[in-house]
Amino acid sequence: MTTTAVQTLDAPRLRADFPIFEQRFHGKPLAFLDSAASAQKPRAVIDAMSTFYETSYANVHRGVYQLAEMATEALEGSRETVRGLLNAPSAREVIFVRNATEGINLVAYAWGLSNLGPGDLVVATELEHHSNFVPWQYIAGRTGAGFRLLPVDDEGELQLNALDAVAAGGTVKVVAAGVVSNSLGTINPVERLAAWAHERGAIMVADAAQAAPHRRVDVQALGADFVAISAHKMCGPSGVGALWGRAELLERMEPFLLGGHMIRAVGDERTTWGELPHKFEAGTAPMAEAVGFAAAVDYLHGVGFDAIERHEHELTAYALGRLAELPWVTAYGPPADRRAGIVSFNVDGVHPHDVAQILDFDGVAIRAGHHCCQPLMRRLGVTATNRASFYLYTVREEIDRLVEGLHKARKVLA
Amino acid sequence: MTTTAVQTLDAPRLRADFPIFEQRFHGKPLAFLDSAASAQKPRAVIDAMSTFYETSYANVHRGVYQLAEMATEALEGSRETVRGLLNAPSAREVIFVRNATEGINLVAYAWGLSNLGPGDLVVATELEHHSNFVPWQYIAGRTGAGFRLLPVDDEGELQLNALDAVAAGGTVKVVAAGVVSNSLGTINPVERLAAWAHERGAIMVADAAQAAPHRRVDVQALGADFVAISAHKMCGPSGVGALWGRAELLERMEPFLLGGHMIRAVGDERTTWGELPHKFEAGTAPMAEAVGFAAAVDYLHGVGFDAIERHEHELTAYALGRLAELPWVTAYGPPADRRAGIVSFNVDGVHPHDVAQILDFDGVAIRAGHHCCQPLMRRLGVTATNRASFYLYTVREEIDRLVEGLHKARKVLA
Amino acid sequence: MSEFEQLYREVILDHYKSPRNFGLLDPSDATAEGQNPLCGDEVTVTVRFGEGDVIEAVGFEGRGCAISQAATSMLTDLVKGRPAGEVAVMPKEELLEEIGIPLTPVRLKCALLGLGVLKVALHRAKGTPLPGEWGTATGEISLS
Amino acid sequence: MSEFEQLYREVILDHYKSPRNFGLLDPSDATAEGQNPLCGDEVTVTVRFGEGDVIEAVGFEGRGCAISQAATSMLTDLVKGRPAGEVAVMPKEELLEEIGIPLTPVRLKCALLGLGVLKVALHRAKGTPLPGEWGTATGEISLS
Ligand SMILES: Cc1ncc(COP(=O)(O)O)c(C=O)c1O
Ligand SMILES: Cc1ncc(COP(=O)(O)O)c(C=O)c1O
Repeated sequence: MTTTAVQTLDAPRLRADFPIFEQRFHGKPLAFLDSAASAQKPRAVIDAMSTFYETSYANVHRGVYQLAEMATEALEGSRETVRGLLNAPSAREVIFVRNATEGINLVAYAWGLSNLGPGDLVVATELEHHSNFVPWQYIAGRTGAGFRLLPVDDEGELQLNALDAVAAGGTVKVVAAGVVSNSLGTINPVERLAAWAHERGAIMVADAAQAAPHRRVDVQALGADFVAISAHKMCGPSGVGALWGRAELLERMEPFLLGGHMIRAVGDERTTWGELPHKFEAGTAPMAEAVGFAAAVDYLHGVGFDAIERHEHELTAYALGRLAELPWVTAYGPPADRRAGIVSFNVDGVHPHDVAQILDFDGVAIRAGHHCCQPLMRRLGVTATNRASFYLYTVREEIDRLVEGLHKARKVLA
Repeated sequence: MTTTAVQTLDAPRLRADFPIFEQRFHGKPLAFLDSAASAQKPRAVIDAMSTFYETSYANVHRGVYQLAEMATEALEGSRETVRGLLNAPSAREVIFVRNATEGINLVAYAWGLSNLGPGDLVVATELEHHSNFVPWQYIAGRTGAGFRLLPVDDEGELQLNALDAVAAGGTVKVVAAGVVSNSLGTINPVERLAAWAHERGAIMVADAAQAAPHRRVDVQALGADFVAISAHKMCGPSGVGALWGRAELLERMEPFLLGGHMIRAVGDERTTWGELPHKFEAGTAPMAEAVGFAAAVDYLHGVGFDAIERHEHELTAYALGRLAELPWVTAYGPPADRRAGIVSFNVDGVHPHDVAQILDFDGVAIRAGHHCCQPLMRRLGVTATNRASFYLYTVREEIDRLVEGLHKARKVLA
Repeated sequence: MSEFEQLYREVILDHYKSPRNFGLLDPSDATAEGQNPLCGDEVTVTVRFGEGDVIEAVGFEGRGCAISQAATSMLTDLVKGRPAGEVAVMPKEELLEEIGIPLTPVRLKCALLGLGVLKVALHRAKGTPLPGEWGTATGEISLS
Repeated sequence: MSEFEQLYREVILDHYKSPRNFGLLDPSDATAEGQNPLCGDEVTVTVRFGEGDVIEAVGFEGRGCAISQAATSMLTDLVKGRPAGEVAVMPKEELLEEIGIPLTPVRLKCALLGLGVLKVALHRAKGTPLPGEWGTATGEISLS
């Protein structure tokens, strides 16, 4: 970091930007501790989309009239904003998708179906979200390639020294790893995985869905070949995400979704594909959603990623400290300084569903379940955990309310 | 029809529901004659989404807390609304997708990759939008199946008597046809194509993207197996559409996109799939978009599909009449009583781009190009056409302004 | 009564902490197992029949939240001594009335997991109708 | 001047209605063909070289809108007598200045189609640099 002044944020003030907090739940102010599932939206994002529909809406790209030009500029301006967010070399490499899941599927299908076969290996991690796990398992299965898992240690950190053993007996073609674990908050050394992948001629697919809301994600610094994110986790709308891919790879790949807009010339016998990024964007784009996405990125830049990261670290350290005071609580994952703002834990003798339900009665929203990480749950020896996750609008008192609720859950149910 | 009173609509009054018309373009009121590309949005739709974000937003399905329950109810309530729109037997059969294009790709990949092979045939029509053409051509190519086209006659109507010849020498497995042509407005006899497909054990895939905005689409009456629509063409938001499919087929199919939410149990070796519709909805759903979609459907029901259809027929007949007065204009497609509110034409000696540009200077927005129908353009012997398309907010004077503009274009350029 | 007290009322807590008919029957005439994919809850149900298709004994095991465990416990009490054919078409409302607490769609899945699994066990042994759709609101219960 | 008169000013209409260097050269030293996939516009360009890599003659054919046809016509006038190496790196601004009308992103594609195709022809014959990215605003020009 080259900043001289320490960037900080004023969470109570930022909360005022988010209409959802004007409401009470069960008579209490909302302590929204489930941002890892999806973040709340500031008014600027909601309004950007309304304004787009009210003043600049038309189908993009092919229209000659002014309204279509305005809509096209809005969409392509948003692409440029997302390019900047990811520090991608070119906006041609930024593909709008519905969500990170679709982005990863795009790579698994369009790259995997043509490049994987018997004897090849896809290596994913035990920490992966199902969205960077099941597509690879499935496409590996379809193509006859092997599917292997890089294990984690007891703190939920990747065991890099197991890499060569995992790869034994096959040709590694894909390494798939999340930048930040959505269950444990673990920050993974994707740069090192990418280097290892590239030594073997494999591609590195980084799932940054959980990283991009909270930290700078620089695709060039990561060294990955593909990076997927979702807008809805970073104060943006549902229905849009982005896949970044290296132009050389995207250009050589077959397309994924076929249809309007992604073509060059459609023959009765054969069709040729359009240029990047259009080749991968079939049909009408999520236009208003892209505009909302860009508004969210602008909002986050306004707050500052360094400030967000620092704020979440403080909250995480505080939460882990408070949970450590409770001998009947088991917390999972690495220490605060090696994780993002996510805390997973269990209360002895109380099912997470009941914990979450009892917290809800006090207006505290957390997630309970497997967090789309069943392989990790098996590794931890549980079927489910409670997960509290923090964002720029989270304040310390919300963590105190969480801890209070845990006492209550234990009293009633354990 | 069993209605006794004739349903009519008051287009000038409805225009007031659409904020876009409050603006002037090139100093003129907006004559938006490009609804076939994408429709404008009433305030009710824009507000439904804003309200959702402001009051009920959270990630759906897995959350135990109240906000997540509210969001889930909003999403699933929207699914029920779309089920009603299509008269689908069950909401389990309604899958939210980004757009009609993705819906058709879902079928082409998930059904096609496992059920097509050498000796099999996919039959599409010469009228098809690229979105119901290129996916089939591509998947047929990947699987070794043949791809054949059902020709149209000079009026742009399907030549059903050519069906058996088209199918000669192969086993028809898929018939893919639009319900309404987006280029010519032709209303296709999908019921008869479906019967023909089913006689041969083939599936019928109906692209209703251009029909659903303008007419009742009853999937049971159509007799199709899959029906795809896009919200943005029917006053709904971008970023969402729906695929309806018969439960028996959906249940037997492999999934398409893989990831969070669509699973039952994720094993290190093998994963099992969730129940319908979840099996086909990987990752975070387009939640706010689904809410906007349902608001659009409610809005259209409020206006009345019979009234919309009648209104568009009147406009189409009027437009075709006015164009017929101009000997230097060639109009394509069937007579007004056999088409929806779409009119494609060319001005002798003037490229459609120039026509559209000159019209734009008078605030008249039409589309110029191949309308994602290059095969049809070849059949018509042109590279592009002008297309004016109408919707519930279109008024007669806009067609007069269109005709005025054509005179001007001819004067300057022909 | 607060919402909290309504949901976790005495009888629910009692069934949760001291479940009736807990443990699998061995031998048994019918068995089935199911999970709720939303949260990983699991229930296994075993049944022994008496004369005809009368349910003589039921035993269950599972991991899950208070609602799912208590509801399954209550269910076992409710169906003992009744014919399989009758239980197979038992409306979910009957069980929900017994549980007697207001449930949101997600918690409804928890409460009805055991009933679905039981109906599958009966179907396997006696060919009774399978449970229909359990509603699409929050994902289906998966059976295995 | 109205927007209309700006876009369709006299010189554009003149080049559109009487395009310079229209028709393909035969024989030619270099040729390329391109389409604008957004609207189906097509242009074919042929080039004959004089001494060294000097462009001695250019000929084109195409179907398209007034802007694309006029721009290609103007382009051919602009490049005759200049070395291929110089034309290959000619900034698009030079042509746009010659055209001299304000263009929206979509119409920009129309105006630049011919230039892109010419640069490909030069590349094929002389190994000069290919045109870079033409911007992603509205879809790329496709070359064949
Ligand atoms: C007949 C038809 N099919 C398919 C589509 C594709 O719709 P979308 O781009 O929303 O997927 C369109 C619209 O462009 C259409 O008119
Ligand atoms: C690490 C990670 N990857 C992928 C996803 C999937 O994101 P989406 O559902 O938006 O596709 C999530 C969010 O659930 C996530 O946390």
